[in-house]
Amino acid sequence: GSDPTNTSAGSGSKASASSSASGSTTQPIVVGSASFGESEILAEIYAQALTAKGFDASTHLDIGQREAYIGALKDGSISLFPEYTGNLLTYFDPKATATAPADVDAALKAALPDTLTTLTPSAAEDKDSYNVTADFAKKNNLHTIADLKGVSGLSLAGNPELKTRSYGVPGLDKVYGISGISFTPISDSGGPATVKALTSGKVDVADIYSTTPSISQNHLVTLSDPKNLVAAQNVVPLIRKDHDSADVDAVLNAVSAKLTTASLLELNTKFNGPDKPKAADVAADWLKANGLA
Amino acid sequence: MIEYRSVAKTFPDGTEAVHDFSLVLPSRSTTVLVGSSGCGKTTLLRMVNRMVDPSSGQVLIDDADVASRNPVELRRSIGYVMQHSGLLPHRKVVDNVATPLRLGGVGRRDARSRALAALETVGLDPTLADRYPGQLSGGQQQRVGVARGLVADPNVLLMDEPFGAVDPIVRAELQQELLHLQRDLGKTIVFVTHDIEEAFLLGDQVVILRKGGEIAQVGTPAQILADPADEFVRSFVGLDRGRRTLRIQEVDGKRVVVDADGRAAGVLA
Amino acid sequence: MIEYRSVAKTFPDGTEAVHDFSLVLPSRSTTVLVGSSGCGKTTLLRMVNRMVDPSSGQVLIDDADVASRNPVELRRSIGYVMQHSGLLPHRKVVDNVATPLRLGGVGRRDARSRALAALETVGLDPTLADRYPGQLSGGQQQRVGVARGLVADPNVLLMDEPFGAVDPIVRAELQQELLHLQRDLGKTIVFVTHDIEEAFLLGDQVVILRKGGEIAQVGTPAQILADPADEFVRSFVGLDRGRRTLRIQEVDGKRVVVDADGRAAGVLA
Amino acid sequence: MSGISEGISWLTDSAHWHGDDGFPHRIAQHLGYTSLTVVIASAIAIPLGLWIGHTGRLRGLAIALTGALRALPTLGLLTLVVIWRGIGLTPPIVALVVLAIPPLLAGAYAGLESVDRATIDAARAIGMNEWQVLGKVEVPLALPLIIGGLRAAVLQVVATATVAAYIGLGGLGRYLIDGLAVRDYPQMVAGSIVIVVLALVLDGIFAVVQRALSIQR
Amino acid sequence: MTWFFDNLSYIRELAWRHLWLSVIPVVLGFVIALPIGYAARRWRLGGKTLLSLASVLYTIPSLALLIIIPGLLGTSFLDPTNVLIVLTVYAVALMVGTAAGAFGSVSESVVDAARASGYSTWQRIVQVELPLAGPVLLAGVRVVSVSTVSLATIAPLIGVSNLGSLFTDGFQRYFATEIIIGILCVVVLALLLDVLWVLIGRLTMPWLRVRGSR
Ligand SMILES: Nc1ncnc2c1ncn2[C@@H]1O[C@H](COP(=O)(O)OP(=O)(O)OP(=O)(O)O)[C@@H](O)[C@H]1O
Ligand SMILES: Nc1ncnc2c1ncn2[C@@H]1O[C@H](COP(=O)(O)OP(=O)(O)OP(=O)(O)O)[C@@H](O)[C@H]1O
Ligand SMILES: [Mg+2]
Ligand SMILES: [Mg+2]
Repeated sequence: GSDPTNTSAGSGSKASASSSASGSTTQPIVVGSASFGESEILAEIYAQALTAKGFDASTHLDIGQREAYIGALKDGSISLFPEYTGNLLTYFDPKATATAPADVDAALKAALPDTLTTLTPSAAEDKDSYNVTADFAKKNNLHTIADLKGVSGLSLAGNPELKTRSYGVPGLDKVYGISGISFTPISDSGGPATVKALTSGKVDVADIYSTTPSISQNHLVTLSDPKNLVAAQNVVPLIRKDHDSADVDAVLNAVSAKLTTASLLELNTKFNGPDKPKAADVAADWLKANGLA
Repeated sequence: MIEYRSVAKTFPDGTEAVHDFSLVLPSRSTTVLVGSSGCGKTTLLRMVNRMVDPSSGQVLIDDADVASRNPVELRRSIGYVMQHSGLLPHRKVVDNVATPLRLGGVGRRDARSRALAALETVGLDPTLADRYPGQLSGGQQQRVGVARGLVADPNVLLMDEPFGAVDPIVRAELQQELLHLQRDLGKTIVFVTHDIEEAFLLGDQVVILRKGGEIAQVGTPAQILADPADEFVRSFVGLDRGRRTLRIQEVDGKRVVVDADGRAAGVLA
Repeated sequence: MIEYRSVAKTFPDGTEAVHDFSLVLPSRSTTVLVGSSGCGKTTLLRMVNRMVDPSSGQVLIDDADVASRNPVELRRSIGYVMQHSGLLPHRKVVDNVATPLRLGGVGRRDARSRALAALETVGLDPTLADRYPGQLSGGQQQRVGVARGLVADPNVLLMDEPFGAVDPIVRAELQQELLHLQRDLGKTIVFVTHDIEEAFLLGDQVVILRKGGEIAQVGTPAQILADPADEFVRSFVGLDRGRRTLRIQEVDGKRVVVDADGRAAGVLA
Repeated sequence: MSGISEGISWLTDSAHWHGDDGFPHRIAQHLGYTSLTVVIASAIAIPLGLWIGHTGRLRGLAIALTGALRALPTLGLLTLVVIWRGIGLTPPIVALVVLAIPPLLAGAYAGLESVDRATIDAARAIGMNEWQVLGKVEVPLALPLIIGGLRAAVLQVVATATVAAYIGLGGLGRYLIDGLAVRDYPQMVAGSIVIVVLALVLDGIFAVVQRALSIQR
Repeated sequence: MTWFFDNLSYIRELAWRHLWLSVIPVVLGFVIALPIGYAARRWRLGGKTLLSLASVLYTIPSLALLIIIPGLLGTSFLDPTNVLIVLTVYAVALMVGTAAGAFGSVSESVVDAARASGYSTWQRIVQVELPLAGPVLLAGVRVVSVSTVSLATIAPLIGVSNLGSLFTDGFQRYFATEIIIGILCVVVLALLLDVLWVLIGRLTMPWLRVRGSR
């Protein structure tokens, strides 16, 4: 309560209310999240799972910029963060080339700074995916990214970094031989503005995270990626080494084991649903359903 | 001739500036309204060019009710000179003077030459014509104001404390000049002041006002001094304080006229 | 006694406000500096309390050079009354008057009671004490200014056109009151005005100044009127325009004194 | 501080001075958004401000309105309009117009209010009609303050037009958003420097104009 | 609407935090801008330049400033101090000009009268010039306050949540209601704060209330 930076007062007070043998001896864990729903829900899941096992865990949600939350992890303002293997790797090593899940994980472990580590990645994946509208897919007979090669004057929307990253514009050219793309950078991580740009016909293709409910809601077609252009993006707990312990690992690994890509989509759909529930409640329901809390 | 017929003015905020005022102001002469601050002088003056419309009663110019005239047209036909010159600070002196002409539809060149002539009439150096008002002294600005009031050759000239803001020496000069001008031009002048000396100097007819535009006395200066209507007038013109009660004293062989307080007023001719 | 010894003042921008001025101002009497705008009156006045330091020469109060005194201390020991009252708009009337006492270290309660007494001295209703200056009329504000100048009972009182901004009727009242006060208090007053009538009324000694603080004539009012030093003085005091050249006229059976222009000046006793 | 020197070398790298991503093009876009915004905002705010100043009516409303508009967060408006209208020029222009209106409105009505009542009275008294009073007296005399409002509006818009880059448009905001996306700090610093310099230059131009306008009084 | 009531305590907390994230910079900005504005006013030559520089501070993009500040000052990343500093910088930028104008608005003749009554320099600045600059300063504080409340919505970008979080969250969820509620809360907060400044002005400047009541 007295820490003004803690938004999630509910889970914070819950954490301090309960106590058990293992929890009372470790230092408090602050779980951070980025400012999009999935990240917030995952952070809540970690925090509540830890709390349920007696750890003193709280959340600091809604940190808009990766700069800020990586910095916060490094300086100890937060100690745990739900991350994605591929993106995290590119962040620490912009020239990384690994794409397969195991390769990415290995490269990531090597690239991480000394103070941080990642636990076992879950099977759940949420990665950049190239999407087109159903009409556009039908008209151009599109199924895979490779099919885009035949479309002339292609336009693409996505986060600004797509312009320079290996899985973005340069990769489409190098891996699939698609060149001459006009790129519109939209800084909402495949959020509503990007979707709107696609559905309103402003662009032909949009990079949207694969577990975004709007893909199915707008009947978008996700183009498959036979050549593994896009690196694996498995959900993985990123934690400060000084907060890491076998007890913590046990809790988080149990969570990771239950998480699937389908469950991410389900969580996101619920979070974006008509009730607009709180991330904490969505997380609590999932933990209960999976017997983790 | 200007005639007030039972005019009254109550402002929207409830202030009754003029209660019930009737007066005839003869043509080609100067009538001075004098009274202390807030007694309604300005309000009365501005009824003539419809800057203020009376709540009741009429103001007539040459027997025509001003209420029947378009105010903008009316104002263009009447000269108006005010205390703080009211010059437009962003226009050159000559353009300020030419404004009433230009508004009346006179061509640019013609207006300019008439404006220059008007500046000469009020004794201003033509080299000042292309300055901005801010570059003139207070006295010069007042002269420009008078020139602007005269330039369209109006029959009626309204002057609202035109010399109130300049220092006494310049003021005396301006008063003298107005007297000379009026001798030549013979306008119908309504002049407002709160300085009784100025009123006595300039007025053919002097109107001493009480609060609410009530007339305390009307007459020539000498009539008023010789025969003040009541205590208020006596006090207003200074007869009570002894400064109008003069006697003669010998100083350095000259006959100096001093007032009851011993203040020197002048030397006997 | 205040003495100017060959003082001169050139402002940083090069304006030579005072060229070379020497004068003795006797104690317990009123000396009036009179002259037209910009002739250096204010500059001379402010040398006394070191609001202006002379470029050369000295100002002495009771034979001590003011330059040797701390300016803040000096100012606290001298009363100063200015044209626009100079009251602090954010302090109540009584606090304004008490300011010089408070600055001099007098306790709050004591200062307040002396301030109330000073307000009474200048004829102000004590109910006004807890108003702000903005709630008073111009004349009342000037009275407060005088009260503030007097409150610390200074020997020297500097007054810079203190009645210049009020209307003539109130002005005449204030002048009378100052005369009465001075009769009782006997301060050394330096009074600045550009109104020669005021100078003649208030001054024991009148100093007529030309540009640059040059003395045109020093003397009592009667001396100056009877024996003007030169054309400048004649013109300044109005002897040239005939308004000091009086004659007697019969109106309605009274002997009215009129000037050369025929303007009525008063009635012979 | 090394960030700033790296930013300067990014800035002086000739590779960043041509093409669609080059500074000239981005500056042109940025100025384009700025002028479009200021033109629209002026068209709304200045007539309204002149009317309020001239008539003295609705002054309280104008003050409340400028206060409320100032309180409207640019980011919130931007996202809201994006949700309604999708991406494009509309959302940033709407958000920026809202930002630009308060200083323009305040400049216009405060400008007119600053004109000496006696001067306006004199203008009426010598026979000007209301339009002449407004056009020949009030507006010319209020011009320094009106321009002052314009100056403030332009500065704020130049500083805030970076938001256009959030949703796919160009302008100098691109350097900030793109730089941030790929952790290219020198690019961000360079972009910021250009924005600040642009603002300084515009501010200087306005200062000169204002000085020229008030010189004769 | 139901969302608003369901999340009332959350919104209240965000608003509370928004409040102090805004008030502190406004107060600090005021305190810092006062001497700078006074100096700019007195110091004829450099004054104009100082004012220009201050107003240009305002044009440094907030995003850049937010990212740079922790590196520059060694503050921790999620520290609300970063936001406070950035908002204070903008508040100073906006306030310096007003402060200079405010001191300029004090009548020369009153200052002169104060000197003549024997005020020392410090007494004069504190007891005369400062209070008399009050009305213009208050107007300035009101503008700065409203702008700061609005500007503070950028804080969530660096992990300091406040009412601005409702925008990012609403945007992610394609949820206009949340954004609109966010905007309304910001406006209401700004207006409430404005009322506070006006009240403080009334209390500290009683002489203004009676002006014109003559
Ligand atoms: N527009 C107005 N609205 C309300 N009251 C007004 C207005 N104009 C003048 N008054 C009031 O009407 C009364 C008479 O005002 P007016 O200006 O005619 O006086 P005045 O004799 O010219 O005074 P002064 O010598 O101070 O110019 C005053 O009480 C004044 O306050
Ligand atoms: N601080 C100053 N800097 C430069 N010039 C000044 C300053 N103060 C006064 N002057 C100039 O010095 C001359 C004398 O000024 P001063 O104020 O003493 O005149 P004054 O006789 O009091 O005039 P007024 O009757 O208008 O008050 C004027 O030309 C004036 O412009
Ligand atoms: Mg009047
Ligand atoms: Mg003077």
